[in-house]
Amino acid sequence: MHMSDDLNAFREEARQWIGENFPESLKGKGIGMEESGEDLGADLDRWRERLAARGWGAPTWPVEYGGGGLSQSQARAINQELVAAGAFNHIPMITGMGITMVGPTLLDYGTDDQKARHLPGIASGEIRWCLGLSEPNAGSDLASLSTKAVDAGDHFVLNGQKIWTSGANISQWCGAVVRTDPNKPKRDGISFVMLPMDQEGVETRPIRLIAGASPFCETFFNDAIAEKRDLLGPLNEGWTVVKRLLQHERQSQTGSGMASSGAKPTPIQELAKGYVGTDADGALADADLRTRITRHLMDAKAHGLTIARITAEAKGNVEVSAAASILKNSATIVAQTKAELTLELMGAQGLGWEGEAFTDQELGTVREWLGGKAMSIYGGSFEVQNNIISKNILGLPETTQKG
Amino acid sequence: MHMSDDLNAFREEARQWIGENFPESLKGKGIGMEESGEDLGADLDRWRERLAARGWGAPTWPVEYGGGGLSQSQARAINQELVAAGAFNHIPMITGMGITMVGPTLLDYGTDDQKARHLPGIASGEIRWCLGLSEPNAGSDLASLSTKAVDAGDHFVLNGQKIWTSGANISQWCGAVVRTDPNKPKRDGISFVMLPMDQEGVETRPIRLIAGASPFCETFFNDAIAEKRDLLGPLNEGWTVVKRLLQHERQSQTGSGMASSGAKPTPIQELAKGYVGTDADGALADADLRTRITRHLMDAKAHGLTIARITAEAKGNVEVSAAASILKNSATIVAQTKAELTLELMGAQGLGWEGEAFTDQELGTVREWLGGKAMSIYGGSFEVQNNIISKNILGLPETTQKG
Amino acid sequence: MAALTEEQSMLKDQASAWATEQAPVQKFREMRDSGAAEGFTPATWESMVDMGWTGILIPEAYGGSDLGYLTFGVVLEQLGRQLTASPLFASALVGASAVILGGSDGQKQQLLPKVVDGSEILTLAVDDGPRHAPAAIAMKAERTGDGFSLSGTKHFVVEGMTATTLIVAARTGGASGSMDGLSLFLVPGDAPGLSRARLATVDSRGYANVTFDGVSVGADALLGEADQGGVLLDAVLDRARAGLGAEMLGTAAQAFDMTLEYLKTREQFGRVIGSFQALGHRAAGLFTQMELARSCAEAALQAIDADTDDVAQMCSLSKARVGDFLHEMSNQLIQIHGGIGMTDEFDAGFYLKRARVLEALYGNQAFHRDRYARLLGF
Amino acid sequence: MAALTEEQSMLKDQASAWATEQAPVQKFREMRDSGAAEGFTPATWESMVDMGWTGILIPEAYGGSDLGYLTFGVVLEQLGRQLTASPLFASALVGASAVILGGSDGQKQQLLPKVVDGSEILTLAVDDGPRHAPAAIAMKAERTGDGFSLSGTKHFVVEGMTATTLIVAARTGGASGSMDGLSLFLVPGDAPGLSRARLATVDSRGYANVTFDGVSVGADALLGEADQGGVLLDAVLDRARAGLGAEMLGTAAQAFDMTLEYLKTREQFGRVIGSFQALGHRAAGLFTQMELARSCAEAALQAIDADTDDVAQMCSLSKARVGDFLHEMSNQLIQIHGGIGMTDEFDAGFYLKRARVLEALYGNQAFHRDRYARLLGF
Repeated sequence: MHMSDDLNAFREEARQWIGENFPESLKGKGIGMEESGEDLGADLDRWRERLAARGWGAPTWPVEYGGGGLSQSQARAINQELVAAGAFNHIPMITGMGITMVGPTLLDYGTDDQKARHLPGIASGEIRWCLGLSEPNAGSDLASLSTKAVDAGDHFVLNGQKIWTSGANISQWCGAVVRTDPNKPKRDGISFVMLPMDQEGVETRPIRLIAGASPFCETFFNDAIAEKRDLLGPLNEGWTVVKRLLQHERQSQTGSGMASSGAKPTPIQELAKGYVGTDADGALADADLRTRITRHLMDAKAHGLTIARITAEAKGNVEVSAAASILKNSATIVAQTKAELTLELMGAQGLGWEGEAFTDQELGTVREWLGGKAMSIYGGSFEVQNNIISKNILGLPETTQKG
Repeated sequence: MHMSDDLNAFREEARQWIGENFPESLKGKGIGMEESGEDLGADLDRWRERLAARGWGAPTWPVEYGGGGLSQSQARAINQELVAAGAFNHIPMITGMGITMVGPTLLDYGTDDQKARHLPGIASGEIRWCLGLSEPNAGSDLASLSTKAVDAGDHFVLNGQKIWTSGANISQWCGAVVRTDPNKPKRDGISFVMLPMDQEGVETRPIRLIAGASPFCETFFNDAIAEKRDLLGPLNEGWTVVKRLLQHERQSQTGSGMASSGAKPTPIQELAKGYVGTDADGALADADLRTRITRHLMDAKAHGLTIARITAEAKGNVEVSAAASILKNSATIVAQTKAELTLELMGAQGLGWEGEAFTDQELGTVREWLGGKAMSIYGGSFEVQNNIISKNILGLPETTQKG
Repeated sequence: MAALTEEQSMLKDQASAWATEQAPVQKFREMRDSGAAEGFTPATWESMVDMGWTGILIPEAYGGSDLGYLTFGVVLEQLGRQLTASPLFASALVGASAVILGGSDGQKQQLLPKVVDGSEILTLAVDDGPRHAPAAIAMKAERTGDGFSLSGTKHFVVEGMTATTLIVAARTGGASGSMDGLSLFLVPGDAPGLSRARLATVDSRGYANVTFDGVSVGADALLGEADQGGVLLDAVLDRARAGLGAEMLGTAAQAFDMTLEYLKTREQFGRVIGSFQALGHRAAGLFTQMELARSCAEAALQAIDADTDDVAQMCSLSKARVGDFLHEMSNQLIQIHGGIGMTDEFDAGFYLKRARVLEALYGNQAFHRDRYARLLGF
Repeated sequence: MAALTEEQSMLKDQASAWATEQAPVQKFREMRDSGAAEGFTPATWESMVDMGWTGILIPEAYGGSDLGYLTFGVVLEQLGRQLTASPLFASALVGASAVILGGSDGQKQQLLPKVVDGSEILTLAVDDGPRHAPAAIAMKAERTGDGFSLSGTKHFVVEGMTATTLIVAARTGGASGSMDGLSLFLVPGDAPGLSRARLATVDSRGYANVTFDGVSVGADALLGEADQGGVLLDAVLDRARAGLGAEMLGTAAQAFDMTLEYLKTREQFGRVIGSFQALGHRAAGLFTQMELARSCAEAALQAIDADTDDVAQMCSLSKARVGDFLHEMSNQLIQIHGGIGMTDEFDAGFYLKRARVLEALYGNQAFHRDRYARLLGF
């Protein structure tokens, strides 16, 4: 009761602060609005500065590193109030992997020096981070990576290729997993280093995806340099760091994340009524589609309720939860099904690539549908999550290893 | 063209013979009619004798062994004419595994002596056969069986337990797979023997299933005797015989089998209209169910068309086809889905176990639903068929063996 | 589980221990084999009464403990795990809800204490035909001088053989197809003109078709207002559905646990079968579905307790979503156990048979998907 | 494949070799990258004309080879495998079918030889809105003194940018919602008042919304009888759907082959990924679905050739069943290829994008399930 009263007071305070500080011009907008043609850059930046000053870009991080020093419950309250006000916290988006993955892992494994040097820039939304994890021949099997880092006194020299480095071409820093001892078996001999992207030995090449231009890059290290003081965790024990990173990644993909957009999408059933029409009883005219939309809405509701339930059971402490694999797969199904159903209900209008004949919403649906196919691939594929559930939660034997 | 004319003439001949010989009293009946209370035993037996005399109990077997000496196309024509006349060929049913599995395998691997002694009794419907394959601890993994057969001069002495021996309690003969050399690896050291059931060393115990009484038994061999002249195939090479038996079994479960009943079931959509009602447009009142029934009917039609297509492609020679695993799984889905849908459309009337409150059709639906769950288990489970498709048809690596 | 109160946690442990030790599925098997027409073991039922579970929903003024629906669900889930058969659900949840929500103080005073002490077994008699369709009720309650005369047959009445008072939905106005014009009546089980025909069902419990042949009841038999019973009926049915959601969740969770255990111990091809990836992934998928289903089941119960305005939606969500999981899980229970799962000697068949009855009761998945869509306005 | 005639087998081999060598998916990529508004490469189309594929359905009297729909399907399947883009389907199957089934001898004489030699590109303009619903056509063809005046917009007209003659479905009687009162008209692509708006679609082919602003046509533009066009339209659409079934099968079969190849070669965790049972079983399931889909696709074409009385059922079966398989297969193509499948550099995206267009054309799976049920009377 006491806790809850405190939380309500905090919520009231948050609501008031948002009301006073969130620029009216940004209301109902979200990330991606850069494309709308309106120039909201100055207001966006002002909003970022205010969020950062308050420590609400990373509300649960310690105050000394630019965070808000708040509890998970308080952070959720902020999010809910942002959504309610048509506002958003865009710092997680503009720092790439900074807020969602690098920061939490630095908090877990970083030295005081590393935290002090790296966290404030992330929390304020000024330094964007990318991650160099996957390699062309090591997809789900991350541990078979071959990018090498050779000891050169006070720094390492990196050579190799990374892929799917999201935002590599616009990031200032990169966290990379590299092989520091080629003689040890796969998961040993791996280390995690951090390096600036603005150096001669680093080259990035954007990847064009099926949905068009993408934030993803191939990243090439040719004698790239990472300082030894930017080695995260012990030498040759980088696998532990990577595992934690991936847990944070899963967590960020469970659909329980932060409010990154103030836009309220039209519910799919309303969209469907518009395109498909209704019968005399008000039911969607396409009964077959109606059933599938209903199933989808039930799945979505069940997913949302599960996030709420797991949060309640964990009494607010769900930063790294065993349920993340479940929620990640469930979130993927919900999102991918929604995209397929939206495409279907739009009929021919859901098949546009560009041009005046299609509305922005229609074109956006198609791009989202295509882009969303990656949800079951990245951050540990649907199959890898099932391996994790099977082994780590259910206690069944490992099935990916030989024998 | 020429072939087809011949076939049409044969079909005409078959139609006429059926018209003249099939007892009117049996029209529209089928196996299981014993339970209807009518005493049709004498007519049934007369019809069996006539079928047998004509060689049509096993139409494709050689005439010298009691068969009809006919082609697959002719056999299919007979079946189609039986169905058209509301008639049936019940010899495959009353000989247990005789017509569908034992006979074909004897034709493939038997000595002349074995064929002459065993086939005619099967073809005439007088000798019923069961098969002793599965054991309690060797389900899908048949090769790990442990029933032993020890050489005792002119015969073997069998000890061990078989399970799922269908009709063992009413069969005269049994084909059993046994271990004749315990020192060889799993699939080696296995032999296939045939033995009479009416002997002291054989004991059977019927198994009660979830659908109630069943034809299945546990069968115990305690110093049971099998003559050496009834060893089918070479000693210790019984695995080859078993593989062939299982192929014949799959084939018999593809839904392309013989006409065993002259009863024409009510189409599920008509049944559904009766229980569920229709709307003003004549569409089933439960739109959700209607979609699922439609999907099922499409699956069933696709299954039937696939049997026809594969038959046409093989120009009639499909006795042991690589497609059997596909058809077995497809037949299973069609049958199990139909049972679930029928149960559902009947509402509370589809939940009866016995008694006056439910019609015979309703009670039959429930028993069929329960019994049909075995379709995806016996004769190589759904999963085993997928292993076979994956390995034998698609050429993917083995996944059941270690490493 | 939701974040349970200490009281709920204790009750859960009590119910789990009692069901596992005193009323396990073996007891149900014995009852089935005995062919008992009532469909439950009287001693089992008496124990439940003794433990006070019949009073969980009932206000303290009428002798209950007024702990709410989530608490009742906690108990039902444990009973669902062991397939424990009893009139607890029909009487202390469905019937009691009807009286609590619609009854006059006199009716409450008359019935609720007896529900608590087990001397009354209530049940709801709702459908005129084999498929759940409350709006389609055509059975008439004709007004007579001093009351009503009921004629018609109610199908698949839960605990229909043993109920001492039936809550009967009949039409006093309006036309079949509408929830308007319905009324609910309290009818004593021994009323002249009332007859019961036992239904021997696949789940071996106590159901009856109950026929009313001009059964006369007084004006005081009316539960709530005449012609306004549709809203009350809907509310009662939703509470029933939320209860079934909890029971179904328990039944499915037990089926999952049995299957997981088998995956870990049964060997084929020299390995435990759970090490085959196709089965491991299937188990992972089922576990994911179970977690999602649990959230729906609990949310429906919580919505009732909190009296939110989305109770109807949440109850349809629970019935449909848990129903889908139970359907699939009961099939996989058999499939993964293989031949042994097909034998009557093993318990899997009981779970499969019970599953289909639970799915059908008070609206199957298709019914609730349709209702959910209508509630969302499309 | 069905048991093909020698002629069909030869044509299959010819089409397969030509598509793989002369018009592979790489050609399609180049066409897409060039942004060609017509949505195909003219040289590719000319080759098809030279090979005589435009005449497969056309009677010998009008310069064709009259080989039938199964034969046409054999070719379309091979083109579907390589995503070969051309007006072959719209003109030589859909348009030609309309003229063959409904045209007067004069109309046939005028159009069919030009379809064969490629100087005419026909297409069907059917839907008034973005979803396929022929009965819902509201566009009017008003009778004028000597003919008709057409006004309205037809959506998503296949090869709408290049068609030289459009077969337009419009209402001369009856009301929207009924197939009665429809008529089909032959409208020249350069008729005054006709305008085309290019649709830049996800599959990069040539579609247009075509607007008719009081387009006048003579009485001789009527294809078949006035007001009776519904039956003709249905028959033409069914032929189109059967053709799409064959093309979709080819597209899905190629996606399957690419996936199977990847399963056999891609290594993860020290093994080829096809040795993971979950993927092996998924491949087995997809193969099973492919075999079933193939049977439906071929049966629809054969039913048309044999003029059986279940043509409509079989065509809806084919469109729905092959559509379902293509839908799932195109998703699995991406999923199993993982990251590489998401890149534009790899071809998987082309198959996925084309799949959704093929599914939607002339009725998606839901449309055809509903139609199949209606045809079966429920």
